[in-house]
Amino acid sequence: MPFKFFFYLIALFVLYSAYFVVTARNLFRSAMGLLAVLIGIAGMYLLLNAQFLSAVQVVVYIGGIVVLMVFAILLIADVTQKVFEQSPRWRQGLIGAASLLWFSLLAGSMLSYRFGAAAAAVDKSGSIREIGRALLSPAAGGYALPFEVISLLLIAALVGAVTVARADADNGEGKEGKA
Amino acid sequence: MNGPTLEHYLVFSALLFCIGLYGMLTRRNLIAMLMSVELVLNAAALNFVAFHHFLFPGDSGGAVFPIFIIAVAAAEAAVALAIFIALFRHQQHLDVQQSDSLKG
Amino acid sequence: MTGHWFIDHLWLVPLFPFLGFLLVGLVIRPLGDRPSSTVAILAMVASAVVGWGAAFQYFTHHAGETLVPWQYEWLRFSPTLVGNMGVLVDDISMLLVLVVTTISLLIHVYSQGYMRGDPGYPRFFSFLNLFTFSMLGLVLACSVLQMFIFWELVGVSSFLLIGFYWAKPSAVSACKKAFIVTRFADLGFLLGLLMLSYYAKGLDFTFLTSPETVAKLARTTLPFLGVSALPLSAILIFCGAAGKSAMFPLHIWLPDAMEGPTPVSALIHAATMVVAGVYLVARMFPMFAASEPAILTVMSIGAFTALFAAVIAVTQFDIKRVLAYSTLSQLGYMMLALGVATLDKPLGFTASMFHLTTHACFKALLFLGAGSVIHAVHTNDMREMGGLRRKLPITHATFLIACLAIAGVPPFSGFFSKDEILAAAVENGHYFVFALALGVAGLTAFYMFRLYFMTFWSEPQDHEKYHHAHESPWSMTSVLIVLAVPTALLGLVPFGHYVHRGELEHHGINWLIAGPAILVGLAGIAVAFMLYFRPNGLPDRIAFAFSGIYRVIRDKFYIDELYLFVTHHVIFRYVSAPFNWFDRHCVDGLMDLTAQSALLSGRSLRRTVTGHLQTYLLWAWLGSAVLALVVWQMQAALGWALTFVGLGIIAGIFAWQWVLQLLNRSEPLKRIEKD
Amino acid sequence: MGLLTTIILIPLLAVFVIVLLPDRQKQAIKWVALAATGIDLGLSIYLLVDYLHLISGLPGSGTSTALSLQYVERHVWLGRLGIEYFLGVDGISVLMIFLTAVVIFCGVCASWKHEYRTKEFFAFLLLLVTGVFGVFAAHDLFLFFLFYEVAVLPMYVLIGLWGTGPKEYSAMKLTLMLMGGSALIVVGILVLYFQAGVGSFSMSAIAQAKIPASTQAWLFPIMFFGFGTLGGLWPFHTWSPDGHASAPTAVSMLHAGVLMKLGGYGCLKTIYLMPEGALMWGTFFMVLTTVNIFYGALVAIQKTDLKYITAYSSVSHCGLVLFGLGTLNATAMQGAVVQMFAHGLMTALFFALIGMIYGRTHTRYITEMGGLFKVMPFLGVAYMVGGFAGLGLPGLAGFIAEVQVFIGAFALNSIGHRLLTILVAASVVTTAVYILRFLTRMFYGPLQNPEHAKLTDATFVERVPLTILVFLLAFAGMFPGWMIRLIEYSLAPVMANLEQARRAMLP
Repeated sequence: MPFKFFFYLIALFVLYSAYFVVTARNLFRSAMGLLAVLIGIAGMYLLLNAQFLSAVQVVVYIGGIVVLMVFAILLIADVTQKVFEQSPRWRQGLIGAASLLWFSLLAGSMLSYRFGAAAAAVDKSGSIREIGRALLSPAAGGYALPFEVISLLLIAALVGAVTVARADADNGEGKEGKA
Repeated sequence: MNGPTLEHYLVFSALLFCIGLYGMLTRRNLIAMLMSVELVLNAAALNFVAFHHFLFPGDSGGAVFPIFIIAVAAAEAAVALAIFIALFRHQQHLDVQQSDSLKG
Repeated sequence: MTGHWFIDHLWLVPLFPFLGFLLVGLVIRPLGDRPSSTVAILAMVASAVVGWGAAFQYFTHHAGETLVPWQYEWLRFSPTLVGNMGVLVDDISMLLVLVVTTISLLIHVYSQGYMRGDPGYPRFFSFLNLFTFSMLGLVLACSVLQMFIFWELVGVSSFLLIGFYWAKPSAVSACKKAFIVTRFADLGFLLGLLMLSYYAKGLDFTFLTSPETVAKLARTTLPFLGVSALPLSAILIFCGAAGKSAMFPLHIWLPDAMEGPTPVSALIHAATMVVAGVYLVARMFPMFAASEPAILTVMSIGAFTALFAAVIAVTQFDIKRVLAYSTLSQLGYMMLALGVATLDKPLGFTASMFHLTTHACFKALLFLGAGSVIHAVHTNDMREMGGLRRKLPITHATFLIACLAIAGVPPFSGFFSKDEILAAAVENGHYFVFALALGVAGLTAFYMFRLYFMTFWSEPQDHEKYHHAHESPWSMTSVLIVLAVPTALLGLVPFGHYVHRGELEHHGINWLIAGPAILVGLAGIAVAFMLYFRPNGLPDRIAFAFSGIYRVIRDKFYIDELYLFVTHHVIFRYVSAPFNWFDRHCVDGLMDLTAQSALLSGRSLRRTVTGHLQTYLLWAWLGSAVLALVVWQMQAALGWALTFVGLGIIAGIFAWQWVLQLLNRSEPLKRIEKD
Repeated sequence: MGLLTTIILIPLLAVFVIVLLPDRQKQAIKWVALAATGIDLGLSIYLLVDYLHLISGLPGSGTSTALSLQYVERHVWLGRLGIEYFLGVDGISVLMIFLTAVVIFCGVCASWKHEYRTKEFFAFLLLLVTGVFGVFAAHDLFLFFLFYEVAVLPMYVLIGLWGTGPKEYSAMKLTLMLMGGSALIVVGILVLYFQAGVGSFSMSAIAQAKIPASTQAWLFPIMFFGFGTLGGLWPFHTWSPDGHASAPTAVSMLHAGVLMKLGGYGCLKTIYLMPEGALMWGTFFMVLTTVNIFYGALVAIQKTDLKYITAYSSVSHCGLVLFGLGTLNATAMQGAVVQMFAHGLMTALFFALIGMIYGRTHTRYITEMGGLFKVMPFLGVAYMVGGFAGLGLPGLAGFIAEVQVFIGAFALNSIGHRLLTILVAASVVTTAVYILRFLTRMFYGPLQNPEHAKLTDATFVERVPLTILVFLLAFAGMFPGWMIRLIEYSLAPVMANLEQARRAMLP
């Protein structure tokens, strides 16, 4: 019962925040909404007995990505300028209806499908030890290769981000200098 | 068990996904779109964990995958934001519905 | 292997001139004139020595035999069909080796003087060597394939030599004409060769002319036309022969070929190459003789050409052209002689070969004499000559001998060979041909003496030219004298003894035939004497009286114009040009249309590329929805229906935009200007 | 590393070296290219001689339907799909590799004066050659196709960047049409792979697996058209005139001289793989190629641009290759292969000469030339030899090919085939007409343009390729025995395959 209660509590919190993310007129508020969503999801992970993921979620997502976004927002826009351009009403309505339809389709299909019974094994793979073992195991079923690939990807992204921002920064400086 | 079942999580993530989708299609600011994308990604990651928890607790795949998702999301955010900043410097706004220089 | 050195090494005969060609053309040419001509002449001397030696050994030890002392497999078409290269030795090939090596050697010597100072001197000698090589290869050919190969090579060396003065436009068009007309004729030869390769399954002459092969060919009925393979292949091969020997209607190239240097005209277009056609028919004589239509074709075309060319020769004023038409006429004579021969009564064969030999001598002499005259007065036009006998005594004397020979006056060589041809016609009952040949003999005597009197007697017409005229150098006149000897005496050789097919009954001279021939010849000379010995207005008055027909004859019956019309207008303008148009506009247009339709569809599809991120997202979403519906098959019918509706909507959008595109085609598609 | 791999890799190696060299070192770049192609030429001559030595004394490979390959190199590459790195040559491939080596060597010599973006030019040129060598050496269909694409694609850049005239249009047209052809080929290769069901792309294995006749009936024309497009098959030949006219000298040489041979070579392999299909469609393609031959020659009569003339003569001559193949007769197919060799040398010679003459007169229109013998006798003589080879003069290589094709085609036992043969044979006259037309127009007659009197004859570097090509044309024309030996030996399995199919198709 308490689990279910917590679930509903978190779910409502997350959905409300998510709604806030996609509707808020102020970009900064949106970001705060995203923050709330991510915290909620981290809670969900706890409910699902995935403590490590939950921690990762908080550290990387909230501590990394959201902060990055906030910085970007601060760089780009004047936060005090509250109103952002919104899509026209008809578009919002249309897309909202389509999204609802899509949701009903998804939910319907999920509910109508009979998932098999859970395996009886005790869920301990959410533990750090298990995940670490899986991530670094080169044997079949291990994720050593994807792990390495993702590290490459991160480096590439890092370098890419620096390059994109800097190359333009040069131009920007030049422009500013002229201006 | 009287805790939330798999279906609870699935329906929840479906709803989150659709909100994200709605956001992606209606927000005009690129950063806001990116945030909507994060919602969608989170919904998907949650699904992984839920399936892992309820159906395949023995297999570590469901637990590992969200980590990859988070990593990819981080990379994506880094690059995307760098591009946004560059773009903003270039055209002084981030309105997707005004940007159509790739028009055919 | 016969054990006779010269016969066994007969392949040296063509090889020497070939080496001479390569040496002179590639190595010695820059060294100057004198070394070039020396090397070329040395090559010819070596070749002639071997040739004469082989001929001597053949006629003394192997007379009448057919030998293949040397051959090798040159090109294997299939395990059963092989194209051989080699040397075929029999009476006619030896005869031709004698003629070709001798005349070619003499003309090499003559050219030393004639071509002196010409910027293309070394080139000329290397070409001459090339030609001699090709001609000897042709003469010695052991298979019809080899014959064809050297046939073409002869054609190309003729092309090169006619176009020797390549900067002169008339020479250029003449060499082109010669090559293309003979090439056209060679197509017939080639098709004949193909037929033989298929029906006879062999290409060697010894095999093709054997009675078994001929009989087999005669028995083979073609799947179409219903005739047997023999006459058709023989006639096709005769096409090639007619082209090379300039038989009507393929004669048009020969008079124009006189644009080449005069020694070339003497060597190629009088003595040797043009008789290749006669030689080819003689070589395949058993095939022709076994087929009535083929041999009749040879005879009638030969007879007609003899008459036709003689008539034209009467009206020409260019000294070399008269000789060219005379050559045509005499070649017609030789063909005619072959045409009247049969396997039972093969006198015509011998007569033809005999006439070929004597003609080679006297016609070469005539051309060289004409060359000497041209060398002296620097014009080809007989109307500007006259009275030259005092200036050019040696030329005059030798020229007279040659004229007497061609006119058939005994005891000069032409009399005997011509008589033999007439006898052969009578022997086989071709009285009409006999009458015609007799008439041609008269015409021949007339136009030759017309030429002779106008050039050497009469009065000098152009005094400046007359005064500058002088006798040619020794290298030229010596050749004239040397050639005059066989021209005068060759008739006394018992020719039929050496060259014959089957057994000859006819020996000696039948005065019933020879008498009229002599009379006709003398009559021709007499008429020429009356009209042209002294300048008078008579020829002009006659020409005026028959002005219509005279003009037609003088303009060679407008056959050149006809050809020109067909090639330039019909083929170039009405066949080739439409093809060109078709290719650029229809075939290529089709390709361009394909490309343009892709462009067009691209243009309409680009409307879907709005540049708006969210549009793409929407499309992606819709697409995944359609996919998901299909994959899930929640309710199969509903899924499919929705899918089709979705696809229909997409197609509708595209179609609408296509229509829009068609309605306002703002800019026409750019088409690049092409050739 | 085997000989074949070496031959393929040397140009590739040279590409890397050239890419690493600085832009300004033009001379060094050219020397690298020349050295690489020179070494390849040497190796290919060794290959040719050694191969001839190898098969001397052997009987024609008789009734065996497997190509008897030499210098085999076989390594598993993508094992699960049965794709192998499988090289091996038969006599025809040896001949073609030799041709390629000769043409590219001459091509590099002929572009010695190349100045604009030299580095990229030679890099692409050598890359292309790598592909060509690979195609002729490959025995695995996948590898074959891979190299085929490597050979075709650089052409777009080469024409588009260094071409003349409407080069973008021509390059695009050429590439698109050839890509269309390769689309058909890739479909064909995949169908063959799956239908054969032997889990291998090896040609011999597929040929022995016997593709069902019903499949061959539709697949054969697809593949034949695919390769035929590159081989200049009517009506898919129109890329050739535009493409060749726009391409720079060396590229034209290579493209007309070698790449069009890939088409013929591919068609030959198609016949080998699908004999039943070949029997069903042979006559159809004979008709198309007759159009090719006759029509190419007729159109060439009309053209005044040298490159167009040569391109249409290529259409005509390559038609003879495909015609010979279409007859399915051993003699004619021999002739077709000889024609590939002869035409390769001949067009390479033509395009090299056109490049040199254009470099001097700055015009390609024969109407603006005349009397050039006076100023450039060497080029004139070389052009004459090429022209004579083109019109099938005995003693030069073209004749060997023509007479074999004619004799072989005439041996087909039906009136229709005979008539086609006669028509094709008649094209020798048309060919003579256009060849003499441009030869005499360019070189004979008085000097047309007084400016031309100042022009110079060929330099030493230019004489090298011309001499090589002329020599080979004459050598192959006078001593054809060795070619016939090579071809006969390698055609025997194809003929055995056809014979089996013929027997199987009899009721």
